[in-house]
Amino acid sequence: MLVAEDLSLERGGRQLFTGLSFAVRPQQVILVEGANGAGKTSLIRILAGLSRYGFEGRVARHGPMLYLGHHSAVKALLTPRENLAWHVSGESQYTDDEIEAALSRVGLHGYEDVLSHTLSAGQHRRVNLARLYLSRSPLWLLDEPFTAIDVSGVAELQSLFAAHVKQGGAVVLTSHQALNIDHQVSRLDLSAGVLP
Amino acid sequence: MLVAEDLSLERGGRQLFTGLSFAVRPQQVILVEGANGAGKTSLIRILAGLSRYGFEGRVARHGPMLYLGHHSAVKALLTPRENLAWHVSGESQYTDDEIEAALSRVGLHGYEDVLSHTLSAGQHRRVNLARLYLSRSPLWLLDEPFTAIDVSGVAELQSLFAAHVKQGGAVVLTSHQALNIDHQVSRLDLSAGVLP
Amino acid sequence: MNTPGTALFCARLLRRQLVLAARRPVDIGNPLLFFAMVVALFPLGLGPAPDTLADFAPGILWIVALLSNLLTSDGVFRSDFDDGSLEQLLLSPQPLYLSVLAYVCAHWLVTGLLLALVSPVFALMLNLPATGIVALFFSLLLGTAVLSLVGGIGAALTVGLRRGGMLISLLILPLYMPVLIFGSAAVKAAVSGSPAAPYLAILGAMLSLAVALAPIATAAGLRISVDA
Amino acid sequence: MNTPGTALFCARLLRRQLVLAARRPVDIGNPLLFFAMVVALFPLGLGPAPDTLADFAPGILWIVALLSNLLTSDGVFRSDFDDGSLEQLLLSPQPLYLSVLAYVCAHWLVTGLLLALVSPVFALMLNLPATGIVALFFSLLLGTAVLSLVGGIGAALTVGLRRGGMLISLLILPLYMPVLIFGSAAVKAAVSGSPAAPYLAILGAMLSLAVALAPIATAAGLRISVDA
Amino acid sequence: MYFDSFAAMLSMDGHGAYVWSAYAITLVVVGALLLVPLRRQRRLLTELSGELRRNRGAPSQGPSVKEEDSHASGT
Amino acid sequence: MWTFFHKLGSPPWLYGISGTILRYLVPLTLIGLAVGVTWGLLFTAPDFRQGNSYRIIYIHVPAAVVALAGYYVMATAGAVSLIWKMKMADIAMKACAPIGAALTFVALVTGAVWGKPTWGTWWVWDARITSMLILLFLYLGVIALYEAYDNKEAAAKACAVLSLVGTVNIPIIYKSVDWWYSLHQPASIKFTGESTIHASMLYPLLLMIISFYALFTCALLMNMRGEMLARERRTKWVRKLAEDKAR
Ligand code: HEM
Ligand SMILES: Nc1ncnc2c1ncn2[C@@H]1O[C@H](COP(=O)(O)OP(=O)(O)OP(=O)(O)O)[C@@H](O)[C@H]1O
Ligand SMILES: Nc1ncnc2c1ncn2[C@@H]1O[C@H](COP(=O)(O)OP(=O)(O)OP(=O)(O)O)[C@@H](O)[C@H]1O
Ligand SMILES: [Mg+2]
Ligand SMILES: [Mg+2]
Repeated sequence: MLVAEDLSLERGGRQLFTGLSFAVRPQQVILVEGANGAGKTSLIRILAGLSRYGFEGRVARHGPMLYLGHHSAVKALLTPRENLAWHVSGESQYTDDEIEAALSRVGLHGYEDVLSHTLSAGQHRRVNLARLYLSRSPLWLLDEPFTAIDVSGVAELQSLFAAHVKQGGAVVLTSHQALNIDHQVSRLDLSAGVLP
Repeated sequence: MLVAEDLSLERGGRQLFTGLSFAVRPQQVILVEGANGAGKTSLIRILAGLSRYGFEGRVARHGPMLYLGHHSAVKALLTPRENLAWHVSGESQYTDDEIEAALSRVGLHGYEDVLSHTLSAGQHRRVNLARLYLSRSPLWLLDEPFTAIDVSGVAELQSLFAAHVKQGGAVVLTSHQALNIDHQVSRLDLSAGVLP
Repeated sequence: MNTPGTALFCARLLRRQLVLAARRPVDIGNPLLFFAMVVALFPLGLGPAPDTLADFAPGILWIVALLSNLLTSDGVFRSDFDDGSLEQLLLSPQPLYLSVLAYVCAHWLVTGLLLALVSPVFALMLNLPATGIVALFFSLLLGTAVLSLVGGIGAALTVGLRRGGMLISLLILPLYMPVLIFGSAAVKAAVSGSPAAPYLAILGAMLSLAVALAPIATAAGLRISVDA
Repeated sequence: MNTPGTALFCARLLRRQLVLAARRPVDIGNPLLFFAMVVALFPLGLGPAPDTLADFAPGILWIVALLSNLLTSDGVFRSDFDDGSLEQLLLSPQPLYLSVLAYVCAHWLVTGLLLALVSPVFALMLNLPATGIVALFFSLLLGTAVLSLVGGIGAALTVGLRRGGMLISLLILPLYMPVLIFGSAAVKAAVSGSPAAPYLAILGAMLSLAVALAPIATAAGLRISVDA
Repeated sequence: MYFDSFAAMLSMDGHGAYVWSAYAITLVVVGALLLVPLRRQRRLLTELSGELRRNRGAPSQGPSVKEEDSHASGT
Repeated sequence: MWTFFHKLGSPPWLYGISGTILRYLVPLTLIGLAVGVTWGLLFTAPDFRQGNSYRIIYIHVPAAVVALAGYYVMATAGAVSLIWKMKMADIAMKACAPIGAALTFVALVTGAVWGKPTWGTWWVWDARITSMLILLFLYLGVIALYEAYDNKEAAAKACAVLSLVGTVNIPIIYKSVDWWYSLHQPASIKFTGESTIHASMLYPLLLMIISFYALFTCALLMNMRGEMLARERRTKWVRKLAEDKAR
């Protein structure tokens, strides 16, 4: 689904990674690990095609992909329902019921129609994560998806990842929390980072 | 150090908490718990005195306090050194060495003089957390201090909290991660939130 | 996977932008009020003598319309950049050219079109002769569309800069100038009794050129901004 | 615990703001360039007859200075609000009145003062008679300080708004108008040979009033904005 | 009565259009000034009484978040 | 005295008493307006210089006078709300703004409509007219600021600050504009002087001014009642009202 060849990145005079080659295949969960500043976010953005300059190597992607980054892409003045409908509208057609169901899945039942800026930090991110329940993209690139999410939310998301890969999808994610997925997890360690 | 009496808060038609009374005394670690949207952030802001309208009850604070919220208060165009120096300047006088030492403690050694917007998400937050190493305020109010911090960073912070309370300080914090502090932790559960 | 039709997607984008604008009625009303207040500044600064004001009215109205457009252009992509929506737009399988057009179109609807609609009132306040008002309306209608398109380029190029701020004005003001010249010339011509049509035709030609080219530049600018 | 002296704290705040401004030279240069370009727009929009331009030069220069100030006022507290620095300022044990004064002072140094310094150049471009230039300089020096102080109130009241948009211009333009009137009157008086001092004295009086009262309103506005 | 005829009253020596339009605009604005708050108040009370009636049907008087449906399990 | 102040701060009491007041004041106002308008329009002689167009005075002047006074009412309420943190003052302040804006608008529009036959132009940059326009902007600013805040309590505080700042500025604006106008000779435009007004024109005018003040009071109370209900919708007394209505 995605092949990265010989990726090297230098940022601010430090070599974050060199000669990084790997492939993402169906049914894989890849956890990108590393201390703060190791280059996880930079790597994910390169894989997603958002960074196109300043690194060496090649990335080849096949098929559609879903990327969720540090920013939640949730507009404060739209309701969760409108936000989600807009997010998925570029990709495919969904009925109103499907959208409502996805919002319920992330625990926003009853919050569908308030303006998003009244939501708490975690609820805000959940609006964005609801896309995962609707996505038909096989490849997911997720940068710290568990940020601000409470314990039960993290568990739900992990079982969603397991279900997704079992259906032939693949997930590349970064996280500082331990994964507890009912599926084999490959680890990609970027070490280094801020701490010696 | 802080006494909260009969706090009630209604937000968006939901009662987040009612009749909440508690006191924060020296040597206490209070973990405010609750699902996403339970009202943790709202509570902490009320305790800090940042929210002054829209709630009922009284909060009395004695002595200085340090509040770190969701926003990192780190200016992108200042270096970590300048940021930290500015943050602590309202409170007390520190030498340059003390500031450098604090930055080292949070793993930013070597990053003291780059502009903060080149830092990674976790490093960014660490600039702010470095205040804790300099603070002489006995009472700390921390809203999700572990966001974006890597595993070893979380461990470091927790031992800092333990040291602080052992010296007679107090910490009120929210977190979705398990605390693993070498000290007794009182829990304040705000339950409810998004889940029934 | 069947991606929805591009036309549908653009219609949705347009609607989203308009909904966002409607949720901030202040934002819609503001260019108008800004227009009104800056128009009021001129008599205060220049002196209230009615005849000189009337002489300058075409120029003043056009300059203020241009400033009003300039100030709002900055925000076209700003909030979408800040909250990550723009990244998502770039990754979506829809042609960026048309999405950009939808953004610009929404911007024009809530600034240029409204400005053109209310301009007669302000024209009266500055004693613009009645013969000039129709020309003013149409020149603003066409001209502000060009301004919005060009402003989009500036907005796209500066949105990723850590506080580009007013840099946009530096970038796009020179591009605005031809529009200003022909726009105010159209009104002046109408006031003095000669036909305004040739000038309007030139504005129309500029508009077609801008519709064809500006979104390409804007799209390129957005890709660069998101990358940086 | 010994909190550092308030004077020291304000000096630091001022230095921080200036360092931040210096790290974005674009932001410093921009009001000037905006000034230059809008001054250049006027001959284009109004027609270049030199004598009428000279007649209107005082008004035009003052209007542009005012707009330039207006545009930058919006940002005085914006980034500090967005990244949480403002919360921290409110919680710090220092008097907010003086902190606000430091913010406004920094803003004035990088906009008003600079504008006043470069204004003679633009005055020459608009054929302002040499006799008016000294009055222009001093009226800008005093007047922009009032504008910065008043602009701070608007900035504080709107900084927390998700739907603020250009609201600030609506709030503070009416308050700017007296300054515009006396500022341009001072220059006109000087050009026509009468003494500009009475007008400058009035501007000075406005400045003292603004220094005394505006920071109070600004501080109250900031507390409200952080709360909302 | 100053005017001799209805027509004279309407035309007011050629100033009728101005005078009457000024009065008409004022009438509209003043009418809105009184009617808008009145309608708002009525609507609020109606809304509230509806809400109360609905709540009387449902015994629970808890926080006004809708009850979870059985299919909607939270995250 | 103190208890009265206390009562004034209590929504149920104010709601009740304002209902009683309105029951009498609204009909009185409407009668006053109707009598004044008929008198002014039909039963006075035309002005010897302006002819019949002067009849606009019966709405123009009252609107202008009350619009100006309204700003001071608003600012006073704002000051009370900031100093004594009285919720009712918040509500009163918020309620003043749309009324003041509407009356300012009426003064401007009727003035413009009047200007066309008398001066031959819709608009001149006269001191009084310009400062009236600025007054409209000040009102609109307060309304827009209130609408822009989500937290209405914070919105009211912010508006209070703004309207207080505006009070300092209204005299300054008026003085400066007045003074600015006197620099340039006006293009043969003059207001009809106050003193020239004939008694037969004065009485209906006075009646209209009084009626407009009453109108302002009515609209103010009605707006406040609506706002009170909206803010206190969860309290017992509002629920009781709603229940009475449901029956
Ligand atoms: C848009 C244009 C106009 C505006 C904004 C305006 C505004 C005002 C204002 C603010 C007042 C003062 C009330 C007070 O001082 O207490 C006033 C009074 C008055 N206006 Fe106008 N006016 C306008 C046009 C006109 C015109 C065209 C006429 C008639 C030729 C006129 C005749 C008067 C008269 C007779 C008074 C009362 C005089 C007095 O009390 O000193 N106005 N107007
Ligand atoms: N524009 C830039 N200029 C210079 N250095 C940069 C720039 N952007 C990022 N860096 C550096 O690249 C490194 C990696 O950043 P990145 O955001 O990829 O880290 P990360 O692994 O995601 O860390 P975190 O766990 O904190 O999110 C950091 O050390 C940072 O200082
Ligand atoms: N301005 C507002 N208007 C209406 N409701 C609000 C507003 N601000 C917050 N809320 C509501 O208050 C609740 C609590 O928010 P808060 O941010 O305190 O939650 P939290 O416990 O910190 O959650 P998280 O774990 O996600 O950070 C949320 O349900 C939110 O919808
Ligand atoms: Mg990262
Ligand atoms: Mg929170």
